[in-house]
Amino acid sequence: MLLGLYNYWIVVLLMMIGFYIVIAHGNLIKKLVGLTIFQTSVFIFYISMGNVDSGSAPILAEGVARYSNPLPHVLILTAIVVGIATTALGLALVVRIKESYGSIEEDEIQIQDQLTEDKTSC
Amino acid sequence: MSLILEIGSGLCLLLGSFICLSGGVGILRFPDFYTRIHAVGVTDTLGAGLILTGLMLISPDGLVLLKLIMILLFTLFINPTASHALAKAALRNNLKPVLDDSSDKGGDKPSKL
Amino acid sequence: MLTGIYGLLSASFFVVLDAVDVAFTEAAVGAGISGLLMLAAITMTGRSEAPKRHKPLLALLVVFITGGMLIYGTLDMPYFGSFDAPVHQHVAPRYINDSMQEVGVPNIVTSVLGSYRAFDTLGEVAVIFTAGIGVLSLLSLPLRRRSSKLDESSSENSSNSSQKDQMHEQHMVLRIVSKVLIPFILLFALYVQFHGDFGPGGGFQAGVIFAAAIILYAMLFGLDTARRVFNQSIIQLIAAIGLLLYASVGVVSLFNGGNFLDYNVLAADPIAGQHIGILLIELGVGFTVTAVMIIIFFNFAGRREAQQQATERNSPELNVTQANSTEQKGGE
Amino acid sequence: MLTAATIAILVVMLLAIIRCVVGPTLYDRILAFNMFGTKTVLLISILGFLMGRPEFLDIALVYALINFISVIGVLRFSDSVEFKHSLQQQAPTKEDKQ
Repeated sequence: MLLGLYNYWIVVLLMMIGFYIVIAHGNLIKKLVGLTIFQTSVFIFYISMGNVDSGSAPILAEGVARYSNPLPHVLILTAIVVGIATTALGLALVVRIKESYGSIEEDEIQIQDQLTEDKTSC
Repeated sequence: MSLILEIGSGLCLLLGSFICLSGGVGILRFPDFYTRIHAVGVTDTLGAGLILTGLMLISPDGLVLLKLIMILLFTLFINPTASHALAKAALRNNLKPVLDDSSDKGGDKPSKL
Repeated sequence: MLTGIYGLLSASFFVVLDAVDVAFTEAAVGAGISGLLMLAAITMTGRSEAPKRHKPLLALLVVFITGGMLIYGTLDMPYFGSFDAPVHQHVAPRYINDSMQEVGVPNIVTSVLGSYRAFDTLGEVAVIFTAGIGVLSLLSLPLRRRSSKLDESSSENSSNSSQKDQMHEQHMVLRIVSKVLIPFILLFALYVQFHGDFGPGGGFQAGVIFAAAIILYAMLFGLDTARRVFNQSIIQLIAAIGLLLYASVGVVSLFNGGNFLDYNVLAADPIAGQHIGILLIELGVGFTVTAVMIIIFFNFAGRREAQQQATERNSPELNVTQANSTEQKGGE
Repeated sequence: MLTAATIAILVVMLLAIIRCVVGPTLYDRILAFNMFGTKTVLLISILGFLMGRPEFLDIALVYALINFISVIGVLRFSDSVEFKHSLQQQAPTKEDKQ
C-alpha cells in the first residue's frame, strides 16, 4: 500500500537534489539551477495532488465524467511563467555580480567584501 | 474500410517504432558525431513521419488531421535544418570526423565514450 | 544544457498527469526560454566552476535528514490519484460542475484563471512585469555609452562586423527556413491566445510562444536588426499597457456596479460579460508576458554582445581590468 | 499498437538521454537533445490518442517549434569564445581517454 505514495517520493527526491545543489555549490549559477529544480519539484507536487484516478484533462467534453482538479493547474500555470521571470532576474543579478567582482563564486565574493570592509574600517 | 485503415496505421506505427529504435541504438553505438547525425536524421524524418502517418490514419476528425499534418510538415522542415546547422557548426569548430583507420587495426570495436 | 531536456521531461510528466495547460506552459517556457537564458548567463560569466574548497558531507547530511523527515511526513498523505483526497473536496467540485453555467467557457482552467481567481492572476502579471523592470534596470546599457561604443565599433571594428556577416552567410539554410517558420509560429501563438477558451492555451502560453518567435528572429538576424524592427521603448510600453488593460477591466466592472474584476456586469448578459472579460484580460496577460520576455532576452543578449565587443577590443592591448578578469577566469 | 509505439519511443528517449549525458562533445549533446525533442513530440501525440483527448496535439505542435528554437539558440550561444575555449580544453582529454 505504501507504493501508492510514490509520487511524493519523486517530489522529495527532486527537491532534495535541488536543495543539495543550492547549499553545496559555491557557483551562483549552479545555485540558480538548483533553485529551478526545487521549483519544478513543487510544481510536480501540486500537479500530482490534483490528479484523479481515471480522471481526464479539465476541459469539459461530452461523455467524460471525472476531471482532474483544475485549481492546482491554474496555480502552477502562473507559477511557471512567474518562475522564469524571477529566474531571469536572478541571472541578471549574477551577471552584474560577475561584472563588478570578476567572479561568481560565493567564497571569493565574500573574501573581496571582507577586504573592502577592512579597508574602510582602517 | 475502417479495418484497412487500422491495419495500415498499425503497420505504420510498428515500422516507425522500429526505425526509431534502430536510430536510438545508432546514436548510442556509432563512433563519432557525424555518423550519429546520420542515425538521428533517419529517426527524425522517416520514423517520425511513419508514426505521424499512422496516427493520421486513425484520426477522428478534420482538425486533428490538420494538426497532425502541421506537425509532420514542421518536423520535416525543422529536423534536417537543425541537423544541417549542427553539422556545419561542428565542422567549423574543427571537430574531426573519425576516419576509417580502425579497419587496419583488425576491426576493433568502435570506441564507445 | 540539460535544462532543456529537463523542461521537456517535466512537461511530459504533466501530460501524463492530465494537466494539459500546465504542460503547454512548461513546454514553451522550460524547453525554450529558460534554457536560453541560462546559457546566455553562462556564456557571460564563464563556464567553469571553482573546485570545491570544503567537503560536501555536511550538506549531504542536512539534505538526507530533511529528505527523510519529508518522506516520513508523506506517510500520512492521501494516496496518489485517490478521489477523496481533501484537495478535491472544497472548491474544485464547484469549478467543475458550475463553471459552464457561470462562466460559459469549456476549459475550466481558463475560467478559473480568468474569472474565479482573476485577482490572483492580476498579482502574478504584476510580478512578471516587476521582474521585467528589474532585469531592465540591472542589465540595460547606459544609452550614451552604447552609442559611442557603436560609433567606435562601426568605424574601427570593421573586421568584426564582416566576420559576423560571414556567420550569417553560413547559416543561410537556417535563415530561409526560419523565415518560412516565423509567421507560422506567430500565427500559432495567436491561435493559442484566442483558442484558450476551448482548448489548452491562454495568454501566458501565447505570450511565451510569441516571444520565442521574436527571439528566434533576433538570434538569426542579429540583435541590431531585431531592435530596429521591434523598438525597445514600444515594447516597454506594451508591457505596461497589458497590465493596465487587465487592471482597467477590473475598474470598469467597478464602475458598472459590480465587484473588482466581476465580469458579469460588463454586458447585459452575464455569460457574454464573462466572455468579454476573459478575452480582454487574456489579451492583457499576453501583451505583458510577450513584452517582458522580449525585454529580458534583448537585455541579456545586448549585454552579452557589448561584453564580447569589449573583450575583443581589449584583449590585444591587455587592458588592466580586462586582463585581471581574464586571469581570474583562467584561474578558476 | 499505440502502446507498443509508446514503449519504443520511451526506450529511444532513454538512449538519447544517455548519449546526452555521456556525449563527449558539445555537439553530441545538442544532437541528442534535438532527437529527444522530436521523440517527445511523437510521444505526446501518441499519448493524446491513447487517452482519447486529441487536444494534446497542440502541445506537440508547440514542442516541435520550441525545440527548433532552443537548438538554434544553443548553437548560436555556443559560437561564443568561452565555449570554443572549453571545447579545445575538452578535446585533448577526450583523446587521452581513447
